[in-house]
Amino acid sequence: MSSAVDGPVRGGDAAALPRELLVVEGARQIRDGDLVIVGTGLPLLAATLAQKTHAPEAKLVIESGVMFPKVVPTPVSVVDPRLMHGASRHGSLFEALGGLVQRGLVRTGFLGGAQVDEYANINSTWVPRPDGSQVRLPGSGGANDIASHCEQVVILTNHEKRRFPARCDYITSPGFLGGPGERAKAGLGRLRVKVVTDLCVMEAEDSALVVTALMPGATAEAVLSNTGFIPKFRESLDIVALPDPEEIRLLREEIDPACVYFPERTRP
Amino acid sequence: MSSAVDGPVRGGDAAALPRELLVVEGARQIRDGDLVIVGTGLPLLAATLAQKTHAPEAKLVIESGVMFPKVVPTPVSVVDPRLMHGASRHGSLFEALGGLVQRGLVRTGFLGGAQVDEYANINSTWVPRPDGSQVRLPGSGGANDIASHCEQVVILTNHEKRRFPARCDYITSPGFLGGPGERAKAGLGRLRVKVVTDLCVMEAEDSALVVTALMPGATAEAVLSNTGFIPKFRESLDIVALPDPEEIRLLREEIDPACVYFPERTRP
Amino acid sequence: MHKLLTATEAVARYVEPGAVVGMGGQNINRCPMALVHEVIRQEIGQLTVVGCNLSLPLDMLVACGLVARTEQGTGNLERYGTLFAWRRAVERGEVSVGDHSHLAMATRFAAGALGLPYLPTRSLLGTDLLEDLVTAGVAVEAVDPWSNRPLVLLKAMTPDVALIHANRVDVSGNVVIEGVTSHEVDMVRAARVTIVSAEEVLPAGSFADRPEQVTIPEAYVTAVVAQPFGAFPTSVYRAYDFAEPEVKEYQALGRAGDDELQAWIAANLGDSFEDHLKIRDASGAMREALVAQMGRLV
Amino acid sequence: MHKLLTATEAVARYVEPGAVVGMGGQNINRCPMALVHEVIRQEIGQLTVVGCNLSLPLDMLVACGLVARTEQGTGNLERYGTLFAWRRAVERGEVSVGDHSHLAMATRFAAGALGLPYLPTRSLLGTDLLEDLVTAGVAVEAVDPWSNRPLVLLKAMTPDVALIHANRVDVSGNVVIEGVTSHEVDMVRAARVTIVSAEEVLPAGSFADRPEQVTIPEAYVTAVVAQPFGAFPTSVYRAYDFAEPEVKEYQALGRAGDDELQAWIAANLGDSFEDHLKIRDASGAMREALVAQMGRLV
Repeated sequence: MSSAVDGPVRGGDAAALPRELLVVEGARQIRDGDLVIVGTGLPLLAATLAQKTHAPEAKLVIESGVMFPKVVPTPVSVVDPRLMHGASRHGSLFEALGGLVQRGLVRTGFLGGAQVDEYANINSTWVPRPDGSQVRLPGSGGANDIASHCEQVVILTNHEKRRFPARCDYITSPGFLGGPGERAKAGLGRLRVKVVTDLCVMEAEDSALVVTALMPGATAEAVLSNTGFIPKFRESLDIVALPDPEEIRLLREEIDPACVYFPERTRP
Repeated sequence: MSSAVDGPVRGGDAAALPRELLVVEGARQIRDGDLVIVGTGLPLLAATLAQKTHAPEAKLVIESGVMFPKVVPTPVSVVDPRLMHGASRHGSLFEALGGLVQRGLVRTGFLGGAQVDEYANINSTWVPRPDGSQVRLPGSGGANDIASHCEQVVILTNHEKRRFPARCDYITSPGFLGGPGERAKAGLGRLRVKVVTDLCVMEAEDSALVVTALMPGATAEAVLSNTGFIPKFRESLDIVALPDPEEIRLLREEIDPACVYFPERTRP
Repeated sequence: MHKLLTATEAVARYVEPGAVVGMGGQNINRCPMALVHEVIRQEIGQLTVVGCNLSLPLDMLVACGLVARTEQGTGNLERYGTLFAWRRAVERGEVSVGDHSHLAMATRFAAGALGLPYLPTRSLLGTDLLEDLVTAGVAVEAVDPWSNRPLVLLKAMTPDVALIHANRVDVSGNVVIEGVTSHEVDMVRAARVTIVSAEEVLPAGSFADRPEQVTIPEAYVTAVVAQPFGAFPTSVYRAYDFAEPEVKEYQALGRAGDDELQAWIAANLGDSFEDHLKIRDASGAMREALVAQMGRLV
Repeated sequence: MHKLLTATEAVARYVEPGAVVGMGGQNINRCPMALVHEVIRQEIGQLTVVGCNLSLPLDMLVACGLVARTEQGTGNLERYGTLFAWRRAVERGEVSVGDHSHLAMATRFAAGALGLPYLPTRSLLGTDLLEDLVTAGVAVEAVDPWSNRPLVLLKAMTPDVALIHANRVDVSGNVVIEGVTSHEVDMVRAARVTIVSAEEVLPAGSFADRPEQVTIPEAYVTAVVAQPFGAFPTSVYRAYDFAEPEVKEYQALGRAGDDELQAWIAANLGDSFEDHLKIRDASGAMREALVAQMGRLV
């Protein structure tokens, strides 16, 4: 995996790593009081960071059936005991994905995927090898359910060309399918998508992804050359705000102190 | 309510009351190992008697969500704490009626009703007054579900003409609907029905009710004159066996010692 | 978030005239009497009351003229007889009724709980019950595309507000119910708003060491009300038995007529549920006996 | 009824070649390792393995050539990577796959649990996932008759035999699971036969004073197997943490190739699960540490 912006990014007093900035920008997508469904990895770090900063009343839902846990660093699985601690309820997948997500009570979901296409569709099922054979991926899990029922989907990912094809080789989880209006036609509700990469932020709402902000130090050219389609750029491009030192401190000291998800970070 | 056979019936050493015989004959319909769904009243007494005699492995299911309780005398409601005691699980209506009854795991159900017609359909919703207005009854409860999904339905009732019309004024719970084949046509599974009254036993399986046995001391004439349709009689009519003294003792001393369901019985 | 309100506040804020009210409890167990008394005190009317078995609290609401419609599996008190006020109001055509089987009601709540427009059932087939539900627009006859066998689709039931009484709740709204839960969990999950009264209200996080034992998580609970004996005269499993003499007294009045019921309710409602409990059981001896009675059963 | 058997007896009696096996557990939690080891020991093959997330036990079965098909939501070990044996077998076309979303699988189990031919979902719409499920004959596109909006009907999934591992079970088959239950409760209720292994097997009636806390009642359980650390190297909530070094070692071998995996399994399987535990953790120190680790988390 290559990252177009490799070095540390200066933010307040601390030098934020590119992937730390991804997490911080992810956290900013969570509104106080939101129910948020996350797996593990950077999305969980982002959601935990949001709870510790601007969204103390944001609540986590984990697809395995955990509702509203108090996360102990650092869970590596949706059934990790560190992710079951202090919860409101330990229930079932059906309760979490049916009773909360499909029921429409979970506003925001974080997703990943091998491919995210121009219309924000996600592929996590299989991708082709150069020789035409298939690479088998893990599959949907709760991703299809989250993309079908949440109001807002946030995707945190490295910005690589192969990750952003014009069209997914397989649509596991629906963004806007073939284009505007298709989601409604398929019977799906409204959705906003925000893709946060180490280069930029892209957004879509019943549309193709539009670049709305650049990461500090990133350029439009870098975005274009690392994207498999030609994204529109919003006229007034924002620059993603740097983390403040407290956010970096929280991430490093409280949220992932053992660097489980930051092998590139060595603790002092 | 009138009963065609009023006095005590001599059985072994004890004089069984007609309604006690009803309960004993009801108990005989339960096979060891059966799951049995019952409400309160005589059916519960019958099921408890079966457990204490020939069917120690018969298990009770209560529609409120109680599975496999150890009954404490004498419950008056499906949510009576006396009916929740020592259970395998306290769950929900959906678990009991969906997860066990509709799932096909409960072989036998006991039902009552204001009307039972020639094809064993049951009405517990409303009946007409002589002036044509309606008497509102309690409604189906779990009865429709039990009659739809159990293999065997047992009805314990007084034998009165108004209770046995040719056709129910309203079909709340399905027996054989309009006649042979109609149950399958409606999408319902196979069913055997046994009606036990103070006069006789009637049975049906994709057919009209047929009198197969008489209560001790009862006559075919009494059955005919207290039934709103003309039932067939099986060629070789059985006489219902009298309870043995132990059954009567269990009923009186252990199962309903306070005569909650036997106001006509005064304890010695 | 702290959700503790008084019954007066919770009902005033969340129960509106004309609302579809999901009724907790069943027969003589865990009926939300304190909350329903408050609805009566505030005279919130034109209600549609829905549940599986509807019993005492429904009959009181009907006796007070606050109910326009019911949708249920049964309306009765089992051994203690029919619901007399409801029966009369239905027979007079003042209260309309949607009759279901208990599984049918549970299925409609489950559909709402899962965010689905309907769920199928194999109950109801072939009966007048089905015909009436189809006419009422809440059931559709369909065919299983795999077997071509008939089944029934039942429209989701999503109450405007659910009222339940529980053993315990924390101030965030995590509910612990002991004994059976009848139709309540899915009803609450399907409802837009839920008010939970409980014997005990505990600090936030009180159940966080045993989250499996939380019957209904806070995600579904809007307001929490503290009311010991809040289900009286019905029972709360492991806390107190139901008060048979009270149920019998109510039923005797119900049998006598609507005027008798209304007079009794007016004389006994009091200014608060605590007040009501004092009117019915000034010394507390009855409640003590019910607690002792339950103690012998569990 | 007393249902206690050895793992050997239970698997021999109830897992047949070609069976549809409902797999308990998820990722690194409460996988039925002892029961799956026994399936491997008895070389019961041509299995269709179904679950929501399939992880370590599936991969071992695949590595041993015992799996013909899987139906699942995901096949992976999250942070510890893909299931290498499964992935290779799928890519070679040796194992066929039915891909679902997790809610779709949970919905299929729920349909089976309720005795229904199907349940609807509003997931899957518009995707290739749906197209493939329609082609496979387990999904049908339909329309909500009330709103005319599209939805998906999913065929009931009713495993021939479900395998789960639990914290506790009594000899009658009443199961107590701590922590999340993933898809397991409905899968068990849908299955024709269920084998439960547990950390502790208790006398009949052990949970009868708190029946609300029984996760799965005996009505659904066919056989009970006593096996402490029966989920090792995956975790059992409140009992022991998962063994990360064991998972990593397995995954390193998985990445290396099928031969490496098979050699490891052959060398470590032992004659019984107790034997296996001794091979992996002769002194018991690892297990002690996992217990201590969990103790610090709950």
